Amino acid sequence: MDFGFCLSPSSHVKMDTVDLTTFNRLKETNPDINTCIACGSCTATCTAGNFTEMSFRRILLMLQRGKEDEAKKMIQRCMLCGKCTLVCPRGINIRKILLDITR
Amino acid sequence: MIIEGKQKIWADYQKDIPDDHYFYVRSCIRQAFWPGSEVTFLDITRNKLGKDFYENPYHTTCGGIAYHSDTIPQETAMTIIARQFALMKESGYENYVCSCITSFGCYTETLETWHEYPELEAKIRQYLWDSCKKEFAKPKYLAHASDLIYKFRFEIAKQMKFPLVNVKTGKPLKVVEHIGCHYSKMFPSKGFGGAEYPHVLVGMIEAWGGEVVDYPERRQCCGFGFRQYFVQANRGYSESNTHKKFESMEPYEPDLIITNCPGCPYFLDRWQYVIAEQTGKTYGKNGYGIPALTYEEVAGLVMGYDPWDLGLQMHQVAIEPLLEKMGIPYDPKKKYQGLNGKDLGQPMCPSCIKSV
Amino acid sequence: MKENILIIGGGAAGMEAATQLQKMGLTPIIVEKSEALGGHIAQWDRLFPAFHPAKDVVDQMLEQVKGVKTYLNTEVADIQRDNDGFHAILSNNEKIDAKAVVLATGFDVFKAERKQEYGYGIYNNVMTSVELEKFFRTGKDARINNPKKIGFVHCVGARDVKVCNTYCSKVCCTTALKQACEIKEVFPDAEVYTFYMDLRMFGPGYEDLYLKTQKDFDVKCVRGRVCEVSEDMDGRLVIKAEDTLFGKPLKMTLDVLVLMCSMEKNKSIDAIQQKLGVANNSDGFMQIKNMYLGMNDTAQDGVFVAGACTAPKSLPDTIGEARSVATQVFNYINR
Amino acid sequence: MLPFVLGMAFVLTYCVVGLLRVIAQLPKDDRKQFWRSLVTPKTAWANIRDLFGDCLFHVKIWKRNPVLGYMHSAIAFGWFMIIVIGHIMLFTLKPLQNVEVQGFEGMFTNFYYPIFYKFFATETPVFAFLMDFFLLMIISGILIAVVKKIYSKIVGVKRVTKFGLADNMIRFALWTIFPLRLLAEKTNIMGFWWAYSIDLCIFMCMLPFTRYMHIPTEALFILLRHAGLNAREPRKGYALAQIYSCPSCGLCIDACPMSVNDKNSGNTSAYFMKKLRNADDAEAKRIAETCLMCGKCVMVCPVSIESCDIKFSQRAAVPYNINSDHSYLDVISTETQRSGEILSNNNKVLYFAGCMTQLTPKIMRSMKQIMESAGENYDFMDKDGGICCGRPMLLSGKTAEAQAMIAKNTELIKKSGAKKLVLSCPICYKVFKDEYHLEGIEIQHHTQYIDELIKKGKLKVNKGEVNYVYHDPCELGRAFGVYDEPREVIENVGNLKKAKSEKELSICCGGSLGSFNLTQQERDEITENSVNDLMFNNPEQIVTACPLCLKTFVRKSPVAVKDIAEVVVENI
Repeated sequence: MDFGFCLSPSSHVKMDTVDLTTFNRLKETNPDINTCIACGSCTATCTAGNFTEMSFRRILLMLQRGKEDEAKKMIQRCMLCGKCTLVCPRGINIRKILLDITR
Repeated sequence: MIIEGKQKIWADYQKDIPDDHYFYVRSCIRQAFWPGSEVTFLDITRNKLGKDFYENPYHTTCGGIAYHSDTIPQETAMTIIARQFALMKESGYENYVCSCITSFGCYTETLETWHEYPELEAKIRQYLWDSCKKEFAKPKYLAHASDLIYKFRFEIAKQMKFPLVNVKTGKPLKVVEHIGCHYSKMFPSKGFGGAEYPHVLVGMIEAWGGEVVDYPERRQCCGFGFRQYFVQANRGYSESNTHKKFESMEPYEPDLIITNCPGCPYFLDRWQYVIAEQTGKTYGKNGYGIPALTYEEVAGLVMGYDPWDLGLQMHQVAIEPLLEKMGIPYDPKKKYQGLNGKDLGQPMCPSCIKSV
Repeated sequence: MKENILIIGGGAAGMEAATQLQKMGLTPIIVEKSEALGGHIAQWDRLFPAFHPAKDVVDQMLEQVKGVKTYLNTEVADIQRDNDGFHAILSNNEKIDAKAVVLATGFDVFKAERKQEYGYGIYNNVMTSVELEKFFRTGKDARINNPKKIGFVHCVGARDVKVCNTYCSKVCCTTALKQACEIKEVFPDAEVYTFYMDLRMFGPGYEDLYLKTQKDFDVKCVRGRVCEVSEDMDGRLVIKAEDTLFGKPLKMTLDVLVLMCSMEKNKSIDAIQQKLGVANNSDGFMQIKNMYLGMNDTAQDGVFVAGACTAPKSLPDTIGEARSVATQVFNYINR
Repeated sequence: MLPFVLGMAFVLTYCVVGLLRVIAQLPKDDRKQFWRSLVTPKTAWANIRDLFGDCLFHVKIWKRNPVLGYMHSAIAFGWFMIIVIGHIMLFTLKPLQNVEVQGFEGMFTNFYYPIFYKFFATETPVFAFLMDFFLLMIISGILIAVVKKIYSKIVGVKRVTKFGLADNMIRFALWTIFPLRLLAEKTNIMGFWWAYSIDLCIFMCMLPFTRYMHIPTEALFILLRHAGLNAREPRKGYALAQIYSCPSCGLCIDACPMSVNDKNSGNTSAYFMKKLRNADDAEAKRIAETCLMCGKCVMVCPVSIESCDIKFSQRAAVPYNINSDHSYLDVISTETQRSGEILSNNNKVLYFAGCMTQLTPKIMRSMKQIMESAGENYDFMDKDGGICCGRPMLLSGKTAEAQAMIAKNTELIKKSGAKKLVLSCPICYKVFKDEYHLEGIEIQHHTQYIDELIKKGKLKVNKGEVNYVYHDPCELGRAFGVYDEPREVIENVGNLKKAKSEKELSICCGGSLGSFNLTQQERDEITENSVNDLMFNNPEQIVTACPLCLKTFVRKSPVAVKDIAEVVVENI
């Protein structure tokens, strides 16, 4: 029966069931992935971010919150220019991680 | 769960209200949704317990629905409320009890606002005089009708015929309690038991032999939300709230939901039908739903009122399995007969959830 | 002539102030309401940021304070002031005359049950940071049963108008990370989450601790305050918080939830404080004369303050204040 | 003498099959280009020159390290000469004094006659002298090799390639061939002759599976190289020829900036080629992505193996499971255009700062000042943040993905009406030179541009007293040989001190975008080493011509680090 409305999906991130395979795989080869302090420098300097929503900080979070597809969609914008890596105050090898996500 | 922790909080959140002489005001929508409830309340308090509950035919809506839908300004809502209080005073009462949780929230909010902003109170006093020529008054005590049933729960238990016990197994029924958001979430001190672990319905369940189910989404709103159910396109949000609650309570296999708000039992009841139609899922056993009753209906049931006199046929979710568990006799033929014996007509049979 | 200095409180501040005053040739007298010196720090297992055993520090302080006259299980029942100085009557009816009073009454731990939504005292597996510290010391706590997921909530009873505490309790952030590392040491396979609003790593080595927490201990820091806790059928805790960096609400099931309780002023001293004429700030802590140069002075000459009775403080802060209060008292006596 | 024949037959077959395989694997157009190159006089001459120069006389090793050059020539050239003279003796001094062939006659015997000929017993003085001379030469070469194996620093090599069992075995086999031969001839004990023959067989049979395969392959590689081919796949065709041509000599190990940390010397080209040869995909991939791509190994390679190109193709071979979407670039044309109206003036200079320069705004400011001072009609292309040049994408092996950026920048540049494009970033410079098609627009690095401005007299500078040292950015120096212009500019404004390693031997700053895997700490080690090299003559300031080098050096330099544009501005 069509009621003219339907159940809306929950906006909650259900941490108990989030699939962390990709994030854990990345963590093995890039242990520095854990050390992000969410300062947003990477996003602020991002060449692609000048024109799009591209944000490495968010990509990391997306992977930890089960939004791998969104993360990969965001990476499509990346030009791999490496500015993010240069500005990261925690010295995270961001360019490498971005590249590893695509594999 | 450490029950002593809860008991400590319950002891901290007890409010002082008298047990007699109340000016009773009705709810706008409950009379339509659950026509038996308010009648039962008055019958129990007046006739079974011998209390003085006065009802003035000139009382109106509290304005809450319009207020929460942003269609009238706060001053208007407050003036309506001031008129209600004036009626109470005129009728010679100083204790005010309302049947509706939204109203209870509005009254509490209004009284607290007047307390904090006396200039606003003065303004409303003027508005009331200008519009109705009535004398401004404030109740000495404000209560919600469920507060009184809570207060009388042991007296009701004394007259109890059918406790909240499964007659076949002898085990207490598992009861989910659902508190209307505006009961104590805004002003925790105004509700029995506070905001996080309200005792008002828990007390009734325990007094009448049931077992309380505390499940993870207990605090979650039923989804009534004025803005949500008024607009058809938004009703999905409303339904989703209810859905979330049922998903959370399902593993506990509750026999019954008891509520103290006009909207909650309505949505907890009707959305079960909608969810069943949309997803094919029912939350009771054998294709039935979980009955969501008002506290007056439950009080009436345990005291031995006829289920159909209580208006239980107004529930979408079939009540019969519960009646059978509690061992309450009922006449299936009378389910859809009016008080005058005339056939009320039967609702269309839903495709998923069992209605009989 | 040796002058008596009454020190109320035998915690870190009281002990250190007494040690220094004694070295200066004055006669400090400590009145401690509990059965032992040491205060809160004696209940602690290890100290941030370097996981130094608290016992080491306490033992050293106890050693130094050995010669100081100390009353245990004693409170100041009454105190009067005249031109000769202060005249205190203790709860054991002894009388003490002193030239100056040092209030080193410290703090109380916020009562976690006041944040009802966290269900402390209601849900089996909600505990406080103090209780976790006890677990580290004793290895025993019925709530900790090989947990797989552990959560820490920061700012419990701090930065929260709902409990009337608007201040930051200063040490809880660092303590939370320290404890997160420690619980990972005990249960290396457990997932540990901390729910913070800001991570205030204000001291030397604290930021390194943060990095260590992330890198070596794989502790997951989530920015967002836990707002609701409930229990599921298995007695595990279902928590709700918003990941404010991600902009979405989170829901997860935990085995243990640790509440990082804030410091509140020790209210048991209120009556004496009133008699001495020392007022409180809006945040409930004792009022000092001046935040910069008068942090040990009160509105009353001869009444001095040190340590966490004036604001939440770390141990090094407290020791520093205790040493500076000694100088202030010395100067006051020799004025 | 069966073992020798077997060995020889095996190695010849293997080489022929290998040759056919390499040629078959070449893409069609490459193959055509190859055939054509063989008959083109210019390349044919280069072929002949290098075949003799490299394969026989080892000119490049001599240039690089005379001791090693001698060692290598002694063994290889000495052996070659013994074979040649042996054959001459064979044809001139019959009957033979062969130990074995009595009783065996026929065509095969001719083949191995000289091998077992008692050369050293000859009585013809010329031959006797020559044979003794070359044998001595070989033995001396072997002696050096043994010494190098034991203590490499004596011959000026800090690190040598570490070999596996097979490589060590064949090396031992090589070392023992001539001593055995000598023993056999002197004692004439049959056992030694057998040992000698078996040794030869072992050497031949193992040859295809070890680094000594470079002996036959190098010739083919020289031909392919001169044909102007590019490695397109990491282990096929041209790349395969290069893989087998790598002698694992290890000269690149010391040259590699990563070797400053011994742990990382395993990431050098010698090992990369070895991993490819051994089909160790995972390691080859890892090394390819660790490399800084500074090109120094290519520069020092005695065989001229283009290992960076092979690393590129290796990177490209890793799948990129993302459909890059740079369609957002389409809409930004007007955005970037706002910084400059289209001018018809033909002298217009367009300056492209690039991503890295955005992080070093002082370079941009200096460029602006220089152009102002010189009275140039200029425009900044990415004043408000432009798009990437595409080089980093290319460096990741994503050729197709880089095209989106290249196309967009090309469009913007062409629209601007500029006649000259100036870049202050060598990373950009490389891609603009190599991949962009900007016909009619001159592309200059700012070192060249400033040099030109000074030479034309447009920019007047004062010579200051500061002692500078100049660091050659990899992608400007080794890639394009731009060594002189920056030095001339610096000499115009101050004193230029020499670094320890200059020009094509300059050491990468460590910040290169070429590497993905290096950690900050590993990069810092490289930077420190590079800074130390620059500080050799105690300069007062380090001058770079690359924003990335600048940012990198600043981390570790004891003295001020400046871009060339900055020091010019300071001296206007």
